[in-house]
Amino acid sequence: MSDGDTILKTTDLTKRFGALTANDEISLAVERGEIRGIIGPNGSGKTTFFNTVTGFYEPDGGSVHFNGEEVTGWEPHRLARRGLGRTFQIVSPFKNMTVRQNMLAVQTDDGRSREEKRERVGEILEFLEIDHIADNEARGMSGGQQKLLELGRVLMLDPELVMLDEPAAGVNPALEERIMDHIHELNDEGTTFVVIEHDMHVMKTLADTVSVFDSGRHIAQGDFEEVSQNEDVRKAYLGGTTAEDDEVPV
Amino acid sequence: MVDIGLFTQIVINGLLLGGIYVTIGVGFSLAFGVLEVVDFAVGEYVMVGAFMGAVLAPLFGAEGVFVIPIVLVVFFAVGALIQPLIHHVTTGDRPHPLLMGLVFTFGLATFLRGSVLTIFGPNSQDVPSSLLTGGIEVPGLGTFPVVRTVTAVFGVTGLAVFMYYLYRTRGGMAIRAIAEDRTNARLMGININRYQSIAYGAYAALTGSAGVFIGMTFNASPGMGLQYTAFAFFMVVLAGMGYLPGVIVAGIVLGLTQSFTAVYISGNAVLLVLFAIIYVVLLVSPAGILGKGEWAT
Amino acid sequence: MSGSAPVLDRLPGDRRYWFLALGVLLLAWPFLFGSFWARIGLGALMWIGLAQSWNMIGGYAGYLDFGHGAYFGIGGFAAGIAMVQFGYPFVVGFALAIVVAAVLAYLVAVPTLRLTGAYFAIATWALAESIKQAALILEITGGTFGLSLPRSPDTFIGIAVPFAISETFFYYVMLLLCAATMLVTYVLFERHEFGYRVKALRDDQDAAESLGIDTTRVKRQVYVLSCVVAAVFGSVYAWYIVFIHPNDILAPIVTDRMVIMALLGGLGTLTGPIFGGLLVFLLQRLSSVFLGSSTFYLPLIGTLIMITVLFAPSGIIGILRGEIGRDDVRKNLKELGEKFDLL
Amino acid sequence: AGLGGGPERDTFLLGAVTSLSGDLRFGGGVTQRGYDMWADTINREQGGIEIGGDTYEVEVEYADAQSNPSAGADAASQMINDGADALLGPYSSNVTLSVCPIAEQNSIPHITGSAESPQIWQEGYEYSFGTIPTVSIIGNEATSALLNLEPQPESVYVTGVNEPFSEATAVSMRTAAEDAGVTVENYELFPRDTDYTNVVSAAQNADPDLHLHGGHIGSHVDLVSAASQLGYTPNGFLMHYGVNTGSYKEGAGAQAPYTFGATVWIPSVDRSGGVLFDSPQAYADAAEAAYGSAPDYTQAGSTAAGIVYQEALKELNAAPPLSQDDKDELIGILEEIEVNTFYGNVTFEVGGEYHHNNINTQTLLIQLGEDGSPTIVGPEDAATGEPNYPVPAWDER
Amino acid sequence: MSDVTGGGSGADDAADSDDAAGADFDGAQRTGDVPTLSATDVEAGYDQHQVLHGITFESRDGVTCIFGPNGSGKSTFLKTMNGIVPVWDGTITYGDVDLTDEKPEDIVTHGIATLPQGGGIFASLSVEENLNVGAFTVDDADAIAERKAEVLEVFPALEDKLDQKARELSGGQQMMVSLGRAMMTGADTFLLDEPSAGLAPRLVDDAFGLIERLVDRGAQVILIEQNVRAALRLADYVYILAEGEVQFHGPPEDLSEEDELMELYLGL
Ligand SMILES: Nc1ncnc2c1ncn2[C@@H]1O[C@H](COP(=O)(O)OP(=O)(O)OP(=O)(O)O)[C@@H](O)[C@H]1O
Ligand SMILES: Nc1ncnc2c1ncn2[C@@H]1O[C@H](COP(=O)(O)OP(=O)(O)OP(=O)(O)O)[C@@H](O)[C@H]1O
Ligand SMILES: [Mg+2]
Ligand SMILES: [Mg+2]
Repeated sequence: MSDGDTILKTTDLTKRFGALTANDEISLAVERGEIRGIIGPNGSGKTTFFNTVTGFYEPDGGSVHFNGEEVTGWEPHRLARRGLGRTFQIVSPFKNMTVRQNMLAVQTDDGRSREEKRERVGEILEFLEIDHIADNEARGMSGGQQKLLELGRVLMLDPELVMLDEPAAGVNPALEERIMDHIHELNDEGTTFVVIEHDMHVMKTLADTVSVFDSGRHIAQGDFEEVSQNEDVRKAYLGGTTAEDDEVPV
Repeated sequence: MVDIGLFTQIVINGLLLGGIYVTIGVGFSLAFGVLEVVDFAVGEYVMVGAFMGAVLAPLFGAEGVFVIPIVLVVFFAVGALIQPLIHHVTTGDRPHPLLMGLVFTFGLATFLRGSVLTIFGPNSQDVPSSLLTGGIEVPGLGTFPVVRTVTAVFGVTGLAVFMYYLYRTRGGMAIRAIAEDRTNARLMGININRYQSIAYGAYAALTGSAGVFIGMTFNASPGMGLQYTAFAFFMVVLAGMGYLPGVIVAGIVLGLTQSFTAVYISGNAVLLVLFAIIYVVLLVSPAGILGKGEWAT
Repeated sequence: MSGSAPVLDRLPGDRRYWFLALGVLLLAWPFLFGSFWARIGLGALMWIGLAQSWNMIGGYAGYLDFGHGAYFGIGGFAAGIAMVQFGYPFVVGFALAIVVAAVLAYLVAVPTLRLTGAYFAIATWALAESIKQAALILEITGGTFGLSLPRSPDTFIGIAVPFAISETFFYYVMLLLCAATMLVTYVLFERHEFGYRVKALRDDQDAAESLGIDTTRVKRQVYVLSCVVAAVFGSVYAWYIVFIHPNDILAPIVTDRMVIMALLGGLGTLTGPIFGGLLVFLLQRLSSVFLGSSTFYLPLIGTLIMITVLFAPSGIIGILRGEIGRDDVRKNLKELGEKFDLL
Repeated sequence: AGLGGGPERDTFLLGAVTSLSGDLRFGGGVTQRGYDMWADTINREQGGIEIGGDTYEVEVEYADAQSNPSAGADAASQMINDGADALLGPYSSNVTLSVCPIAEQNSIPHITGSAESPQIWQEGYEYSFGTIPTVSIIGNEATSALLNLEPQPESVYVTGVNEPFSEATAVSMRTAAEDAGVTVENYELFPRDTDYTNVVSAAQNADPDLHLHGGHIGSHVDLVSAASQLGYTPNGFLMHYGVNTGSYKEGAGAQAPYTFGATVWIPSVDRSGGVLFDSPQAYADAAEAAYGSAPDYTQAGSTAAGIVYQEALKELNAAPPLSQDDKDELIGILEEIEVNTFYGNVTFEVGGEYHHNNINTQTLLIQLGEDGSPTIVGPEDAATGEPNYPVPAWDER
Repeated sequence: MSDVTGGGSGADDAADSDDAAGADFDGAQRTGDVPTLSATDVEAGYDQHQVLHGITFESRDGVTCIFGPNGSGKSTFLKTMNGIVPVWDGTITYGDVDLTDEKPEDIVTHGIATLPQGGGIFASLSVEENLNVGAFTVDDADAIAERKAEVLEVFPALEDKLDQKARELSGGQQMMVSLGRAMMTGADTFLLDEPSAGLAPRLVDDAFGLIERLVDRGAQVILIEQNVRAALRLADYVYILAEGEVQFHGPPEDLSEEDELMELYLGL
């Protein structure tokens, strides 16, 4: 099925909404330890792919393997406890709880004691530099802080694979850098990432490999340079902008 | 053996009963669709309308029909003034806005029922009408009770007027925009307070006058509201919440179910069957039997 | 949160003494004030417990269960049927109430908890009404005649009860049950991580699911637990009141009261239902004392509910904690005034 | 607060539990007027009850049952707590059924002037009594009287509301018809909040000679308005309870005349009177003077309950407050008692399915006239007028 | 770099040819130059939580950009100008008109249109209805028809979609609808809150193209963006907000001298 290096593998994964085929036989394999980028026009099925892989949608066809095990149709919480973490395109903190409680709500099967769990919360908050607001209610946090909290919550799962849906959207460039640094750091420690992002600067900096979606299909894959030179990709997605144009016009 | 005369009469009864439900369902559906209010007070508006009929009809030569214009005006005004209160409790950063709305209107319902009970006592009162009496016999079909027929026509007309207003006028467009997003509607220059009040006022006016008709069909009693609240819920669940055209279908389904259950199964099972249908429809198709309601989250 | 110090923190002296005094008062209550007040006391305790049971699913988990009263009735009828139709002692009825409520709640939970918001509210309400209608038709529930339970049983779990089955006895049973309900709520929802999971799914179900929380299961657990608690109170109530009828113990007003009590007290808080339960129960029960033979208490309660929702959405507990001060009310009034701009 | 027994007092304290609020407030008010009527009259005219040469005034204290069994039980307990010598019962059977056990537990006499469900007496409570015959008797006797009218009906259609009192009524009507050998076309119960056109259409299709209906006033009103809307005219409608109340007349409006009903007492009935009031009419006049409304049989039965206490207490001959022994002795006296009142002769059954119910008062069949006032039309020995039978069709009125 | 300056002068060109552009775009309201939208010492916030600590701001011809970290109060400030968030202290004026205590529905009538974050289209209304709602404050049917024609000229892609429900459109088309809707108000000043967020790069280009077009027609645009690189290409004037205070304002050229600011707030 899959060799030891493939952490996530989908085969002909299909998801339909009525007449619309949001994911059309998507086959994609993510290697352990890489950072995989996913790009594609709005509505091309990126978020749907995340939802189908992580069990939020029942696929209409195809299969998902995680760590060599078939996990098609598993419930999200079961996958999460196996080490598959994800975030949402729209931030979704538990607004009526404190940051710390947000973290403690995370449920794992690893039999950690209460104290160990609390200790881990402290470590993660410190790592993300939001430990100073640990006991504030999440509702009062800025959008950026909420993004960090989301990442922090996922880390409580001790995930092997983390799927991030537009982690930099609406995020100020300074914070964007910080988030990218965190991702790199975690990646260095062995966590695999799949990242959806429209910001080509982020893509270029982060992704080892980029998969391109269009109209529900997986149309191309390669490193960032390769993909951004692809004519189809340019036409469908990048448009006139030269994505590599990093020059600041001032 | 099915008796054809009885059968057609049961169909007539069911359809006309459905017409009565339509009069309540229309406004309620509008209130839910536009204002996102699940209004527990709906049945009490019916009750208060019926009592206004009973109290005011003697002033018009014991004719309840003539009370309807007054009820329309009074309920519109009162509804327009209640709406801002409901808007207030369901917005802002309150926790559980939906519950707040439910409970607020529950308080309102208790207030209305208690007030009528305190003022008029527990007895039921006749809402007299000499225009709408007796029945029209159609040979081969059965009897159409006049008052019920007129009530059904009133309900369907109300629905048509609402539909026209909502989909063919500027005000209706504003109301639909508000339903979608209040803040953005304001940014388009829509005075949301005014249009929400118009919508709620229209709902209250229609429901209150439905009360007069219902009073003429049955009578006015302080305890009658609860069952109409129940029927209003039935209506929107079957119609699909906020989906106005579904109201007619829901009315027909409810009316026929009720009359056929009563006659061919058991009178005692009527409410059991109705409530069971609601429960099952919600589980199977939360967007109503036509599947076109708004699937709120 | 606004500045004014929470009322609860302003009690003079050590708080523990206050709690101790309260405990002693509760224990001595029937002996201090006699049987009538014992009845009032046990009624209040029961309603506090019921409000808390609703608060578990409605407040903590955020599922507006408008059919919760059905489980109170089911508990009552389970006990009643065991005692009347099968001649078992109460304790069997009590066990039956728990089992029946748990099984039914579980079966209901599976399909119904997929719905949310108003849909869940209406579905549970319709289900509760169906149950009431069924009870009115079925023979085993006594149909429209209801059930008269055997009178004055003088043993409990086979042991002779020294002071007979009197209101004093039931007062202590209710006190015990109410205290147990509070303890369970405190431990599960306030102390244990289970509580975080419940609140998490209330705030965002998908996010909770993605973080390893089996939301379906947690919801089910909360629902079944809260329903069983209601049924436990229902069974004891039936034993105490002796005559049960679907129009009384399965009436929608039972649910309505629980909701109002939890809301007025403060949703999703441990102590809210205590205050809300006390206030509403006493208002209702003692209204005749203050208002004579008038139904005036109805519009009064209605108005009270509306005012609370308008100006103190976090309930009595919010006021006691100092979350709602004069400034908030003023601001609220101002905002409300702006909404009256209709022309 | 305090324990039972209470302090010394020179009045008899009767605790009345009745629904002064809630759905049953109307009936609760009727019983309250009945009890007050008795207490006011005896205090005014005789200075109270004479015990061994002294007279002791009667005091009735009310507690609100809020139309709800649980509150009813609390209210009874409140009265006992306040040291009541005896209880006067609530309106409605459901509340009564929760008050009876309280009377039992506390061994205190309890007479109700209004609850009619047969269930209460089947329980065999030792401390509870009732002055109004159970509805299974009233419904049965009224139906029998109606079935005797000419032209003799051959078929009946029986309906009832699905609640205890109404079901018991409907059952008794059906039984009476079956016993008389009349065809029962259908027997059907339905919930209060149902639509009556379907009931009427089904009945119309069966085309019975008589329609018998058990329910409360609201359901009667709904039934006759649906009947008039659909033009359903059997030879007559018999409905119980309460067609001779103002409430029915108000609710049914133009449809009220010609309805048959059942009662055990109306002012025009010929009964000899006796203790406290000379005759039914004298009572009715006094009540009309006091409250501005004509009394019905519930009010009369409630006053009678007071009169029974008064006679029993005289026989007991113990000054208030009553000791527990006095109360127990009072029960024995009540079981034996026979009192001749404006309401009729009151005696209580002992044992059997009517234990402690006064079943001897004669049932009357009445019919409303054009103006809505009732006339006794049966049974023959009690009738004061001729029935309008068969009744005119709706469009011929 | 010269390109960008060219863009700026493009706006000036448009202003010069004001007569022509103004006449067919919006005959009724606009006479002279676009009034300046300005804020003086504005303080505002939510509940007890103050977000803005005295903001002074003035719109310029062309595009006035507002940058700043997340949570710095950019959206809040925008919402004080369109009336959604009440002003605690300070004033907001539009030319001679005091907007400080006006309600959003009234502010629109002065010629200020908002494009909320995400576009804020009415998804269940048709495209045409969306445009009509935009013209809600306009009573003159001819003016509405004229403007609609104008919008369709600018966004020809919408022509075939008029009867379609807005939710059935792609993200980019939805953005066109919201911009078109804003144009229907007859506004001279546009408040845009992150119009490019979440858009695919090609659509980001489209969105910025649209902004250029608005400017070409003589409108003033106040633009909040996190896509600082792209926005700077359009900017005629820049404000940087942090912690509810203005940290910098000036033409984009001056920004290059503020290395520390750029690093700290813009990550450049
Ligand atoms: N729950 C749903 N029901 C119906 N249609 C859906 C649902 N979720 C997504 N879609 C549709 O499926 C298609 C793919 O949507 P998806 O959210 O996966 O796109 P995306 O690639 O994530 O786009 P974006 O970059 O804008 O986030 C879209 O046309 C969308 O409208
Ligand atoms: N409705 C609200 N209620 C309470 N606080 C709010 C609300 N909206 C925003 N805030 C708070 O106000 C502050 C400023 O928010 P604002 O949305 O203005 O920031 P922003 O600069 O637009 O950030 P971003 O770039 O993330 O959109 C933040 O701390 C935020 O948490
Ligand atoms: Mg997406
Ligand atoms: Mg913002």
